[in-house]
Order: sequence, then C-alpha cells, then structure tokens
Amino acid sequence: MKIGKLVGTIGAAACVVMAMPALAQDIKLGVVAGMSGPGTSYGIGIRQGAEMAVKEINAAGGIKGRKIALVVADDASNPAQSVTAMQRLVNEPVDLVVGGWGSSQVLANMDVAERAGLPYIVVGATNPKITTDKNKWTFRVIFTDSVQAEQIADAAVKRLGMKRIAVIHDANDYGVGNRDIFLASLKKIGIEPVAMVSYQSADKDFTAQLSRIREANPDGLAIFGTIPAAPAIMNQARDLGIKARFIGTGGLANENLMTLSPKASEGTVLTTYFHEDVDAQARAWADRYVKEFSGSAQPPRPVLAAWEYRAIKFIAAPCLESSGTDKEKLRQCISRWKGKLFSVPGEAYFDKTGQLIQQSVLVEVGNGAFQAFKGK
Amino acid sequence: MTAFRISQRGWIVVAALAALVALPGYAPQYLVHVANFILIYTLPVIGLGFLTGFTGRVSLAQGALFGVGAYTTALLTTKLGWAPLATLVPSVLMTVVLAVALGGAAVRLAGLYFVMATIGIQQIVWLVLMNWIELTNGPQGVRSIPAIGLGGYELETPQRFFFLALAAAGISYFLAKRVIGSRLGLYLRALSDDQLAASSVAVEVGRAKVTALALSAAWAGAGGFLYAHYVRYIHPDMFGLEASVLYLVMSMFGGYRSIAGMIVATAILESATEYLRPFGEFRMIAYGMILLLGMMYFPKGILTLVRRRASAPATEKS
Amino acid sequence: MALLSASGVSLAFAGVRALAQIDLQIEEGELLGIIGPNGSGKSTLFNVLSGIYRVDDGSIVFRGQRIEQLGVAQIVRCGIARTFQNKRLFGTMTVLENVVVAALKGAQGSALGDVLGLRSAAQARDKAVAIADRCLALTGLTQSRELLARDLPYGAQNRLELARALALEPTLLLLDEPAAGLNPSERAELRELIRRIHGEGLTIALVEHDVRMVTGLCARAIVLDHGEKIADGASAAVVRDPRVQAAYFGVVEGEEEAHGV
Amino acid sequence: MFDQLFIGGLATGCIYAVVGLGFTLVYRTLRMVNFAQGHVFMAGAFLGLVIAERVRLPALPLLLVVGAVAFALGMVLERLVFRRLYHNHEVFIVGSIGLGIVLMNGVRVFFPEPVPFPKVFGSTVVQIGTARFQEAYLWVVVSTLVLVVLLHAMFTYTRTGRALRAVAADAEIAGTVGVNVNRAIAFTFGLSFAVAAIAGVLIGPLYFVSFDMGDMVGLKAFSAAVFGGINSIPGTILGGLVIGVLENFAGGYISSAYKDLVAFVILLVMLIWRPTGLLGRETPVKV
Repeated sequence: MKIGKLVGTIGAAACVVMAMPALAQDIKLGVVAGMSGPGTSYGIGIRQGAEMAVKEINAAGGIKGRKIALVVADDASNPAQSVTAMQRLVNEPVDLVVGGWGSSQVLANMDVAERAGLPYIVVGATNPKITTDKNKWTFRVIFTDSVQAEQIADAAVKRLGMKRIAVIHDANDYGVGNRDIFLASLKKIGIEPVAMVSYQSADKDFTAQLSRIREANPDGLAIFGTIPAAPAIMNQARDLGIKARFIGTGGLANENLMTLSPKASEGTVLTTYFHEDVDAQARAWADRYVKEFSGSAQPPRPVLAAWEYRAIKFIAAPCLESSGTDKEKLRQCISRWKGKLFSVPGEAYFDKTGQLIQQSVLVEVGNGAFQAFKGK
Repeated sequence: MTAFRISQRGWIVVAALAALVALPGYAPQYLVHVANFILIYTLPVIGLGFLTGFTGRVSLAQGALFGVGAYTTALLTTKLGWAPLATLVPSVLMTVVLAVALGGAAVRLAGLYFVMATIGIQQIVWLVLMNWIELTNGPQGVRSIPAIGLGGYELETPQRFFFLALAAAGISYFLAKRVIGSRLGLYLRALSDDQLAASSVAVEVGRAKVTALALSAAWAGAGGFLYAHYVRYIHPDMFGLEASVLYLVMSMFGGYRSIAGMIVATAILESATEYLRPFGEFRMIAYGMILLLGMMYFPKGILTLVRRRASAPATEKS
Repeated sequence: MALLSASGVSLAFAGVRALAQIDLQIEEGELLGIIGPNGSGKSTLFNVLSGIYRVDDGSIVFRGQRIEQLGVAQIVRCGIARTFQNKRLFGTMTVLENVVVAALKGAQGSALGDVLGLRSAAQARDKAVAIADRCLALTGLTQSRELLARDLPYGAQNRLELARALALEPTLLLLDEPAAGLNPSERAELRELIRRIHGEGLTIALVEHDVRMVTGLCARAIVLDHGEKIADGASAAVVRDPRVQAAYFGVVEGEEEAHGV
Repeated sequence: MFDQLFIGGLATGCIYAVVGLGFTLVYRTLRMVNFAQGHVFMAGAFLGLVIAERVRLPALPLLLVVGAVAFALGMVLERLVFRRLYHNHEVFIVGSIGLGIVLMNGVRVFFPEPVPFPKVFGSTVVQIGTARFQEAYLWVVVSTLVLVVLLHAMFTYTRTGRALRAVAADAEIAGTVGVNVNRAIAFTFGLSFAVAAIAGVLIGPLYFVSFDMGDMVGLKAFSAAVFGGINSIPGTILGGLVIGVLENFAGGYISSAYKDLVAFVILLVMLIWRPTGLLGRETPVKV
C-alpha cells in the first residue's frame, strides 16, 4: 500500500506540473494553497474541489464554449512563498483566482492580487482583517471568525447552558482572531472566561496550559486551534481529568479530529462551513466527492473542497458567463452576486467588504462523525 | 596571452552585466520577481560570508538578524510613519547592536560553541517576534509596509524595484571586496587559518571576530530592510531557522572565500527553490540531497571545483 | 638592568610540574641559548614568556613592565616576537600577506577608514608592505612573494616564519627550535642568518636541543631539565657540566659525539 | 498543579535527555555535533509505529527491535555518509542538516498527516497526589533510567566500552594501542541512533507522531546536552531533566508563550558562562 501511496503522490505532483495544458483561448483559473508543509490536507482539499468543479463545468460545455484551465500554485503554507506563488499566477496571467488557505498566507498574497487588479475569491482563511473596506479585488466565501465566534459563544451560553467557560487558543491569526471575538460576545451576554491560555501551533505537550485550566474547573472549554493541536489538547485534557465539554469553530471542522482523538472528541460542539446533512444537494455532492477522491494519497477533506467547488460552480462560473474575463466587469459581477448555496441555510450575498454573509452551521461530534446539532 | 584572456573575460562580464541591467525590459514579471529575491538574499549571504568564509565561524542566526532589519523598518514606517529611506540606518544599527549584544561574547568561543549560541539566538529572536504581540503584532505579522519612494517615484512593481535591488547588491559586493581587502580582512583570514599564530603576530583576535559578527549583522539588516519594502508584509515565520539554513548553504556553497561564488550560489539555489516548487515534498528532498552530497564531495564549495586556476587561486590582493 | 627578567616562574598542568621556580635574565643585545632534552620545559617556558600560558606564580618583567598577566597580542605589542616549534603559518594566504599581517602590528585603525580607502589607511598599508619586503629580502624569500604559504618547501616555510616574526620589529625574539627538520646545509645557512640578525642589535633567545648549534652561536646558555634550571653560564662550560651530561644520558666527552637526543 | 507540571516536565525532560545522549555520544568521540539527531528521533517513532501496526509487538520487544534496527542504520550511515564529512565543523554541521532534511521529507511523503501511535504502553490513567497522567509516562521515566544504567555499565565494564572511552580521550593514541577506531566510531553512531529511536517510540503514545516532531525536540535536546555538559553522559541527563521541568513551570506559572524560550535562554547563558556545561570537563586543546 505504501508504494501505491508514493506513486499516487508523484502522480499528483506531476499533474500539478502539467496542469491541464492551457490552450490559448481557455479561461485560466488560478488556485493558490498550501499543498506541502503544515497545511497540506487543507490545500489538497481545495485543489480537489477545484478539479471537480472545473471538470463538471467543462463537461457541460464550459463557459460559452471556452474550457476552464486550472493553474495551481503551491505556497507550501508559508507566507513568504505565498507571495511568490501569487506573483506566478499574476504573471501567467490567470483571469481570476479561487483558493487561499491560512490567514498568514492570504494576508501576504492578497496584496499582490490587489495591486495587480486580479479578482481573488478566498475559500480557506477566516481572519477578519482579510475583508475590510480597503480591499477591492479580494472576496471571501468562508465566513470570518467573527461570525463563527459570535454564534458559538451564543450557543454555549443559551443552548448548552455553560457558566464557567475557559479558553485555549493557538497564538496564530486564527486563534487570536477567534479568541478576541469570542470574549467580546461573551462579555455582551455578561459572562467572563474563568481561564485563558495560548500555545504555539507546533506544540505537542499541553500539560502546562491544561493544568492552569484544570485549576479553574470549567464546565466548557473553547479550543480555537487546528489539527493536530486541537485533538492533542482534547486527549490530554481528558487525561488530566478535565470533564468540561469542548466547543470550537471552523479549525476543528476536519475529519482528522475524530481519527486523532476518537474518545475525547465525543460531544464537541462546533460551527462549521459545510455539512452533508444540512440539505439533500449537499449530501449528493459529498457522496460524489468522496467517491471521486477516496483513492488518492490524501483522505478526502470535504470542508474546504466544498467551498472551492461552490465558489467556482455557483459564483465564478455564472459571473464568467455573464461578464466574460474583463477583470473590472468580473469584479462588479461578483460583488453584486446573491443566491442560494447547498449546505448554507437561507440566501447568501457579498457585503461591501467582499465578505459572503450567511448563516453558519452548528454540528456535534457523535460516535466518530459530525452530526447536525439538535439542541442539548 | 594574458592581455587577451583578460579582455575576453572582461567582455563576458560586461555582456552579462548589460543583460542583467536590461532584465526588467525583456523578462516576464515573475522572473524579475525571483531575480529581486536573489539580489536581496545576496546581502545576508555575503554578510554571512564574513563569518563562514573569512573567519571560519558558522552562524545559524542570519535568518533572525535578517528579520530584525525587516521588523525595525516595518515598525518604524507603519507605526511611527517614518519615510522608508530614513529607516535604513536604524534598521542596520538595530541589527548590529542586537547581534553584538546577544552574540558578542559567544563569537569569541571555540567554533562549535559559537554555532550552538547562534541557534539559541535564532530561536530567541523568532520566539520574541512571535510572542511580543504589542510590539510586533506577533503572528498577525506587519501589513501594508510602504514601498520605497525615490524622488516621488514609488518602487511598487517588481520591475521598478529591480534597479534598487541591483544597486544594493552592487554596493554590497563592492563594499565586501573592500572589507576583505582591508586590514580587517587580512586579520580575519589569518585568525581563521591559525588563531594562535594570529594572536602571536599582534592581531586582537577577539575584537576582529566581534567586528566580523557586526559586519555580518549589518549586511543582514540592510537585506531585511530591502525585503520588508519589497514584500510589504512580513511574518515571523519568514525569519525562522529554515531561512538561516538557506543563507548558510548559499554562503558555503559559493566557494570557500569567494564573494562572487556566494552570489552565483545564491542565484542557483534560490531559483532551484522556485522552479522545483511544483514538486512539493520532493523539492525539499532534492534540496536536502544537494546539501548532503555537496558537503560530502565538495567540502570547499562547488565553485572552487569550477575554478581551473593553476597554482594560486584568485586571492584578494592586499 | 636585564632586558627581561623572570623570577620564581612556576606552572603545573593537572599536577604535572612543567616549570618549577625558574629564574632567568636576558641581557640587552644577547644571543641566549636554551637547551635541554625533550619535555624539559623549553617550549613551555616560551609559551609562558609569550603569554600563551599564564604562570601559576612568579613574575616576568620586560623593560621594566610586568607582563605575566598580559594577553598574547599585548605582549607582542610590548616587543616580544616568537616562532613556533611546529611551523604555524597562514596557509591560505600568500607569503607577502603572511608577513604584512605581522608588519601591521595589529594596528586597529578604523576598519571604516580602510573600507572607504582613506589616505591614512593606505599609508599604513604601504608602510607595512615596505617592512614586509625588507624582512623577505633578509630571509631570501622575495622571489616567492606571491606563492601561497602552504605551497612553499619546508625550509622556506621555516624562514617565512622567521621573516614574519622580524616584521613585528621586536626588541626580543624567541626562536623555538628553528633548525628542526633542516638538512646540514640549511642548518648552516640558518646559523648565518641568525648571526646576521643578531648582528643588527636584536636580542634573541634560542631554544634548541642540537647542542652544537647553541655552542656555535650563543655566548651564554641555560639548561632546563624536568622544568628546573640546572645550569646557567658560558655555553662551552655549561655543555661539559656533569649534571647536564647526565640529563642528556651519556653524552660522551668531546665535541664530535654530541648529538641531539 | 505543581506536581502535575513537575511529573509532566520530568517525562519530557527524560525525552530531551535521551535524545541529548545521542548528541553527547557523537561529540565525545568526534567533537562534532550531528544536527540530524532530532530527525533520527522522529524516524524512530515512525519505525516503531510501522512495526507496532504490522506485528502487534508488546512494549519491551518493540523497544528492543526499534533500537536494533536504528543501531544498524546508524552504523551503515556512518560508513556511507558521515565518514565523508569529517573535514571540519562546518562541513559536518551542514552535511548533517542536509541529512535531517532528507529524513524529514522522506517520511513526509509516506505520512503527510499526524498519525495516532498505538497505545503500546497501556492507556490507563495513573494518579499520584493531584497529578494524573498516562501509564506511558512511567515507561518513559523507567526506560530512561534503565538506558542510563545500561550505558554506564557498558562504558565501564565491557571491552567495547573501554575502547570507546579511549577513542573519546584521544583517537590517535587509541589507534596506536590497537583499538579499531573506525569500528568504535561506527559503533558510537549506531548507539546514538538507537538511543534516539527508542526515545521516539517512548514518546509516540503520549502525543501523535508527525514528520516535523523532530525539529523542536532536537533543538531542546541539544540545549540539554550543552547545559549539562556535552561530553558528559550524567551531565546531559541532568540537563534534560532540568530543562524539561523548568519549561513546564515557565509555561504553567508565567506564560505558555515563552515555554520554548526557557531552553534557548539557558543554552545561550550556559555557553557564555560555562561552555563545558554543569558537569562537563574542559576538553584539552593541544597547542
């Protein structure tokens, strides 16, 4: 099996190089994400979502007969290299970019797109600073930490009845962004956190931080971090005898959470960007996606793949159809976009800062899988 | 015969320079972008050359010092509103002061202890950049650093910035040659050959080493200054141990004491990092192998192999 | 008053007595011989005089100044230069550069002055090159001026180290077994060179375990054995002192049998 | 909270100590520092994972098998790779950094994601005072003790041990009195690989194993070796334990942001104040 995996990866790497030979009149769609380095699983999920969407669009005749060609740039989940990766796409040139994972990387590469005047739809970074009134060409479909942190704070107090809430957060943008908004939301409802500690993304041992949290004996523990730190925190918290229920936001929305902490993650409530059971169309897409990509070296990552797919299929494609590849017209079309996306309750629309406003989805970890959260 | 040879070599150099200066004209923007990175990286690499090549001291803190230069100018411009060019001297000075404060005592120690100390310095600087949030915004990094303006002419695009980077690399090369040719250069080469013999011909070995450390920090700080105003967004992870390893490799690969060799090695290795990019992990494996096999078979640096000089290799005339 | 006087100089390495209560005077303009079997402390004495080792106790006064606590470079600037038993040259530098380093006498000057090419820096350099050329001429190395030190034949390397020490324009020169590894003709040549240098007024102390070399050159000699000074006087008399002969194990009467151990 | 931090710190300290031993063994014999040591620790963890998943070995045999395989790997790599790097510090350091990069990224191709390690050392939670921790912690501490005792016995009582000590004292002289220096050096590398790999297996169940777990542990173990005395085995053990415990206290009582800072500040201060470390002795420099 191992050799198969190796061949699979070489195959994947090789195809990145060939990247569907782009013919002259093809529409070039850029995808930038970390496909090596710490964010590998997120980046490959994004690439799979793009490949799936583009294959379906081209199969259905493409955009007014023009095929879409994917140009993929791996930024190795490193801010410095993400600048160079975006520069490469600008230089290609591509007509628009859909992708981007990791707030540090997107904060670094979005300036390149802004200066080059290139429409850039961000699918995998939640730091609020990405969409402000200053960015003109950068849009974001995944909702920010602020929306998720507010909703989980609200749910924790009102639906889960938590009184003594502790917070442990990664020191990176994602962790700090979520913490600040979560605390503000709690303050609005009149709740003060009983303990608050931070950690470095690469940390493996959390006894120091968790010992302080245990002192405060919380009934709820908010974890604003990503894989593999979050599941490690859950395991070690249970080892230390912390009984508090875990809550969190999008960083936990990754199947690896259950593989790395099978027992400890049970009962965790979190906001997520995508869940198969929200509506039938989401379930159908998820089945198609898993079937298509379960053979590859990476286990399928539906969460960010879903956003990349929806951003291309339901936002980028219609706009390319209506306003062609003129950058300014394309930008205006995206900014005025309004519509329905599977797994997103109600209607979504872009506000003036380029942020897609939408309802988030609450899920709960039950016997090793994400389930729609039904109350207590 | 030699007259002919020099003029022939001279011609090659002139032609190469002309092609380089005109690069932004004909080359695609992405190539100019990579060229800018190469030119910027020659500064920390040549700076490190004073330590590795000329003083026989290996340092793994050049990445952190490069970061100190970048952060000094980034914070001065974004938080205090200074004009970019006004922050060049403070960036260089801050890097030198920090390097000498943290490493001054260690540089006098035996070679191996100095390497160990530089690893400590690298990690400490990185951790402080990452955790002193009030000063450096920590993991949020510093955004929208202003571009350098020369007489109302903003160097925003890679093409425009290219000339500043080329000039900086040129000045750095010229100054480095002067330093190596100076008395200090002589003392450094002497103490790296035989420290005891050097002190027994009145060379103040300790002071010379600290001066070499200060020079390597100054070059790193200047490089950091340029980097910050080119990338215009900096993050602590850009200045981690991997960066120090990168500069060390480039400076050692260039050839034992040849500054031109270091520049060529920087060009080769930086473009290798870019063009091997689509290969993900395999790029890093290839990089590791280059490092390992290079040291196993060309300990004196690949380019000394290229040089076919008969007896005396090109030594810097005193 | 002696140019250099060491009194009660002692030094031990982890219990092993290297030097024990050595008293030594070197007169101005003298060519003093220092002999003794291997491991008798000759080189250790030089290392103490040149500041490489710190004495455990005792004092060293050079031209009225106490120097036993000073660093190597400071002692050199006071005017004491030395050569090494195993030749320590700057291998990757040219012959000229090896000697110019010494001729500069570690003058710091401002590195900045050098880099910006100020006139004062250029003058200091030219003066040093002049001194260097003179020393190279004295030691017959002028024609190999541009060669790398490591590419020189052994004999020439020997003379280069001497030239480098002379470039410091010292008032006292410590020669540590300069004749080691030389063939007879090179030995004779070296003897003449030392005689000529001494003739120009330079005070020299010569460590040598080849007794004939010492008796040929030095009026006075001292003998060291196991870190102690066992004899001090006219070199011809000292050589025949029974205790010295015992130290050399069976050095038989008469000139021709004397040989280095 | 104090005892939780102390025992946790003790366990991580043991890991730093054992990996630090790898640095000490190589340094004592060659005066060189192998910067790939942290990644050997990581490779040991994955080796243990692959074996444990395939062959369901219980704890002790797993440790012995991984140790033996790593030992052989160390001997082979010394002959093929390290032997060509002995020119000087710089060449050895950069060469070993290169080897570390190859090792790390080679493993990443097969294991791009962190992977849970089978609970080979049991998963029941033990309680001492108010401190609760997995059974595996006891295995870490006990194994470290056993390892140190075995090493000490090997060095003092066995013939190879004496040969290694002779080479460490002075390779030239050791050679002249009939010690096969090359074999002794290869043996030392084998030992340092085995020790690091065993530490990898020990820590596996406590946290996940991932291709980048070697970086920080390698640097911390390196600081422990310098702090305790890079040419002294008891010194390195002491250094590791102290750094492990101090780190946890800093993280617990001051702020977890600066947990990692402890090791590197100690490293820097020790180098300037006492480069030979707490228990290290001056390595004689021949003039």
